[in-house]
Amino acid sequence: MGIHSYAVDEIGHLKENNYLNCDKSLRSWLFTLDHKRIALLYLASLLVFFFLGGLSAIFMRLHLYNVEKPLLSPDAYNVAFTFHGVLMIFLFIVPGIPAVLGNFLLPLMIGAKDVAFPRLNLLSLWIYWLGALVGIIGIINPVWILKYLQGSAISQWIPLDTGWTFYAPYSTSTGAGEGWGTIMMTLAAFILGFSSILTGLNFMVTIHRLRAPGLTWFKLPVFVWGIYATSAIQVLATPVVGITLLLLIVEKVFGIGIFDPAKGGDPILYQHFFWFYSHPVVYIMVLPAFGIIGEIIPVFSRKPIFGYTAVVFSSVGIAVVSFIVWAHHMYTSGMSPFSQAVFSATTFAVAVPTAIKVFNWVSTMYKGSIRFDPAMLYAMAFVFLFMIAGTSGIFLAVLGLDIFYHDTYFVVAHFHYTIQGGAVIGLIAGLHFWFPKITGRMYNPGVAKLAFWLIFLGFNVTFIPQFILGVQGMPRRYAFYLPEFEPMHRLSTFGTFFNAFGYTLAILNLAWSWAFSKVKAGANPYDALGLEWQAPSPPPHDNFVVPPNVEIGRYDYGVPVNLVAQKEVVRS
Amino acid sequence: MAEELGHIIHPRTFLKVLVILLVLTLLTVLLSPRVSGEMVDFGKINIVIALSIAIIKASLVLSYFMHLKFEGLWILVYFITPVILLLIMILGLFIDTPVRIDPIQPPF
Amino acid sequence: MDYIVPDKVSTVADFFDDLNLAIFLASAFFTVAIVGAMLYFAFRYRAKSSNDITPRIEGNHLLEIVWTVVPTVVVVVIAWVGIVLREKMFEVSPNVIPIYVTAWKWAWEFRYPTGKRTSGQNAELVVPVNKPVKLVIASKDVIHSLFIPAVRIKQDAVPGQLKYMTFTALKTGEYPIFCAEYCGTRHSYMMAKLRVVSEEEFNTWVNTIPEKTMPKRILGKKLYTDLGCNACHSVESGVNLVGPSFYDVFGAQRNFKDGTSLTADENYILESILYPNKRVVQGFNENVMPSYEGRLSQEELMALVSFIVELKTAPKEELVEVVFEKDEKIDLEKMTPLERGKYLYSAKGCNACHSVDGSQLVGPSFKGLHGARREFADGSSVVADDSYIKDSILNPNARIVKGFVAAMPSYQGQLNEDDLAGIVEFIKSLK
Amino acid sequence: MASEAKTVEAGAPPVYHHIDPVNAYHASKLGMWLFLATEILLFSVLFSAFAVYNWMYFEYFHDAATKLDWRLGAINTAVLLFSSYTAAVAVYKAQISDNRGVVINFGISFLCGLIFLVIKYIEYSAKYEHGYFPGTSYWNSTEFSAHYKNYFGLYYTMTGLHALHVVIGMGVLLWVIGLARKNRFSSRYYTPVELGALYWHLVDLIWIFLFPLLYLID
Repeated sequence: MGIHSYAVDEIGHLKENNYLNCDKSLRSWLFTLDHKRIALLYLASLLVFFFLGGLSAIFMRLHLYNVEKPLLSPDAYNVAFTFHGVLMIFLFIVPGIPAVLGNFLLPLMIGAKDVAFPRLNLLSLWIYWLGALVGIIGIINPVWILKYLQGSAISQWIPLDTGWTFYAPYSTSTGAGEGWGTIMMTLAAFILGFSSILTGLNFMVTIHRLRAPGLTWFKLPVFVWGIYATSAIQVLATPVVGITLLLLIVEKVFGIGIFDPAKGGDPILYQHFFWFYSHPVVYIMVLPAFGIIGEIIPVFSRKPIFGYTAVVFSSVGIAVVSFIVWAHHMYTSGMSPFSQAVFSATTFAVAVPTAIKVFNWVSTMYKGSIRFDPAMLYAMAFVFLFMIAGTSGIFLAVLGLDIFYHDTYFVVAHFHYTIQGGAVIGLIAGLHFWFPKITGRMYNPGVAKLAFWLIFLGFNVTFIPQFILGVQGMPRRYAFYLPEFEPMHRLSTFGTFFNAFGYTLAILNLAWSWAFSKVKAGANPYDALGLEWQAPSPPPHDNFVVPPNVEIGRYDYGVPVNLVAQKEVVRS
Repeated sequence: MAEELGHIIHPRTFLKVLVILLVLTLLTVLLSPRVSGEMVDFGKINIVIALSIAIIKASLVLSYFMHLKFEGLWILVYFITPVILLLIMILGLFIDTPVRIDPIQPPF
Repeated sequence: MDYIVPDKVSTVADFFDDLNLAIFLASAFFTVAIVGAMLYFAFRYRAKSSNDITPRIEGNHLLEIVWTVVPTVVVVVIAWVGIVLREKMFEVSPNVIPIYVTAWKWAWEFRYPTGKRTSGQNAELVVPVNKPVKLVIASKDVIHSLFIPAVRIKQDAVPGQLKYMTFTALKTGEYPIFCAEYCGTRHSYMMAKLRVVSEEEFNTWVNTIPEKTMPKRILGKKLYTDLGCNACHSVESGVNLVGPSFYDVFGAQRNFKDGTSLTADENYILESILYPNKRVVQGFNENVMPSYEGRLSQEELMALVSFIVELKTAPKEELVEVVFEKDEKIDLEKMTPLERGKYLYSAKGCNACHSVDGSQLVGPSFKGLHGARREFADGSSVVADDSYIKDSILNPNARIVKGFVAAMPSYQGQLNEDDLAGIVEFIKSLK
Repeated sequence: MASEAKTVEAGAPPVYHHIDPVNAYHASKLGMWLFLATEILLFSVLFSAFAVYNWMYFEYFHDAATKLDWRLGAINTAVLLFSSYTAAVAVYKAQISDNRGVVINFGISFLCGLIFLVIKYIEYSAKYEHGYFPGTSYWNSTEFSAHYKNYFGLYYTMTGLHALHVVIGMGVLLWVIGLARKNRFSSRYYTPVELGALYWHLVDLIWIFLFPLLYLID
């Protein structure tokens, strides 16, 4: 099975027989075992759900623009925010970076030919699609359509309106569609949980067993450490929500009273189990983004990452601490005062590693030679947005303040800054940075920068007003509000369009450049160091034409000999 | 070649472990007040006894039947972590549920 | 920041706002410092040529130690202050006025030890100024959350458990109360008012309880119209509207759809108010009457039952006066059509089945009805104009809109031309 | 294109393009232990829910537990322990390339699993006659408190989920027996046997903790 003969041209571009055009049949795509193709299939499905989720967000913001002449009825608004929450979290951002960039880059970055269990990787993709299908059915709730056609009153059967948290008494007693909607959606979340567990398991074993010879643990790129920490959380946290949602289904079907207070259960117990998973899940979303930013800034500052061990230990530290803080989502739910104090204290243990990471990124840029490539613009915007996200998190971690700020728009703004400002901007930055490696072409930087500024301004104009709404005391998930909240809502809706248009422009720019751009990208367009840049772009099925040279340190910028050595590797 | 793969344990040791496990099960049953009446009823400590015997049995099954004693460090870590998370979860619940004092029932 | 922050009403509000401002300034300082440093580095060290020589800095142990210890110290201090603030928020002072708060799907209810009760749309938490108050919070169905921004405190109402919240109001005035935990369709309309009043005004308010002074039967009569029973149950013998007439209920033999039958006594009347669909009399359809469980206090239920029981024995003129007393006093002619329609909307009990804010009760909502296309069960459809509205008031069962039950009584002979015009005007105004 | 595992001759490990056989064995074992971790976490939620309710409503759970028949529980524990023993012996047989030994031992384990399920069925049907149903809505008498009914709700959920895992474990055993009959294994390749045995040991491990907690608590 020796190495195929690949026609790698002088700049490291592989025209024929790369992983994209080595076998063009549909069957080879749907049943591929190649981690790179699976990454692209994930990317395609994620973007569909990203735009669907975004669409429901736009409907909500339009409705909130003027509540006197409402666009949606209260029921429809509840369905819209559930749709937005469930789609964006379960179907877009949780698989998000690990499934797309993790799948594509992990084997490349550690010098392996593929992930440890390729068939398991394909199984995770298929389970993800199955979960998405069950989820969409759960949300649209065909029982509702059937009964509506048979001419029954609309209001008794509405699609899922429990919010992405499925809180116990509401989701078990009433629930949408006489329980149909809730059962289907919790089943979908359970199935998607499986896909997440199997991906995490796959990546952890890959990092353990398939590292190139000589690549010790502390020579691994920061992104790989981020993926390792994320996979650990995926494997250890997702089963908990899986069984909790299963208990919800069992409770609705058999009438067992574990969470339902009418039958002797304790709804706060449901919140404990739910948030035991749902706090670590926000770190599943953001840790890979930390990894990506930790890769981009050194490349465009031509300087090694500042304090590599500190960054690595803070990633692992966040993963460990994320399991002991879950109840800071439940301060006002009636927990005992002692546990509130304990969880408030542990929550601050999470703030310190995040701060260390930000300090390290900024110090990496000290005395560097900085180029403003679009990916670098996103990385710098990430630092700014995450400073706001981190500090607003401090507000919510303080026990006294959270009693006021819990379930207000302050929380909405905080988690949009962490998830959208953090994970989504991280994903877009990663897609721009590794675009030449994925597609073998360069994207149009001008349009990319325009899209960046649209996203950056639109995002801030949308969510800074929501911080102010939070301070004013406007509760979240409201379809109607008092007049004093109106100006901020109007400003926020005004910003949503720029945000939405920015994302569409960024994604279209990448898609258009992949299809039509004439500029061929070499193996190493940014003269970066790292194993993935030693493979031709787009890489062949077995990733490397020449066995990767591990001796070149990943962050040894400033040492000219390495760059020259790097160039030889690709061509020989 | 075979040695590189996994550690081999002779069925004789498995038989010894099985006997110990059956004896421990018998012990658990005898020590529970439900079975042998008031003689062994020490109140709350019974649960501790039953659980500790179960932990001993589990560690026997783990180390011999599942070869955990002869595995690498990482497999041990992968087994210990969920157990620690179980303890964290129980601790997190127990500082809230039993300690929660609700105000009095209104008069009407 | 003061014009954004809601007014400071409770003793805790100052401590809260100071901590809030302190953390805001600290975060702003750190953000500006770090982002400023980043931007400065970005422009100061711009790439001059493609292969600049950059120093090989791997890290700096001293700096890393400093920026680990400093945030830890800052964060520990903030955490400790936060816990102190929470203790102050929930610290119950000795002589405190207990108020019992009950939340149910989409309304609050405040009950005072003296028996005073306010609930539903006009729910009002009246509190004396400078006196500590303790709210004992319970919920009837799902998790709600009593949130009073002016007092800076929020506490979930968990069904099956009792939670408490306490504060001392310093400033008189009216402040909004929200429900902060998502609880269903009308979660955003589940609001109430906190009214802080002087000591004397509070004492008079708490002790004026209409229910206590009136005889049970009169209170029953007031509820009979307030709750909209008059829309479906008449008080003349033999006149069955949507539901059976109240006049001939007590003591009569009632045979039900499931074949069983019993003589109507107080318990049967009480049960059919709380669980109407348990036993439905033959000739009437089920799933029409909403359950009033949890919405009426004990006295109110007793008053309603005694009103129905004593309908036969009560003196005729008190009864007659009871029902139509509202018409004589208010001269309909002098009102404008809109006011007339609005008055008749509640007087005639339309409010029991048709809402005005778009939410779904027994019948379609009046909001946006005029001018909308109405599809009927038999497939035909028409645009709702004046004649259609008048026609469906006089003989409602001729054309039933898809998805509704034929449950509306006909108002033939009870409303004259001007009444109808008034009602149409009122519906038109509900765009 | 995908380099499917082509079995060259009996007992030889499958050949993959991205990983050598010895590494594949260790990787599979590492992956299996991770999967066992998720199973432990799955049951840890049920254990902590049971612990919390047992602490809060001790009297109800105590009298409800008396309704269980601890003798059947004890027999089940013995049955599962024995099946765990034969599964471990099967791994040894595979390590010395004795495919027939694997078939016999896993067969015994499979039978023990069957016995376990039969005993479970007897227990469940005995409870149905007495009227102890999983859901609170099925109970005919109303004088039982909700917490008393919840004990049975938790009992059925925990033992039901465990029984489901026993069924899955038996499926895995059957699949490995099928391969062993085609004497697929040898001292150079016995990964499926080891992974099947690991899963079966986990199922036994869970029951070791379930038995005292459910049947013998006071």
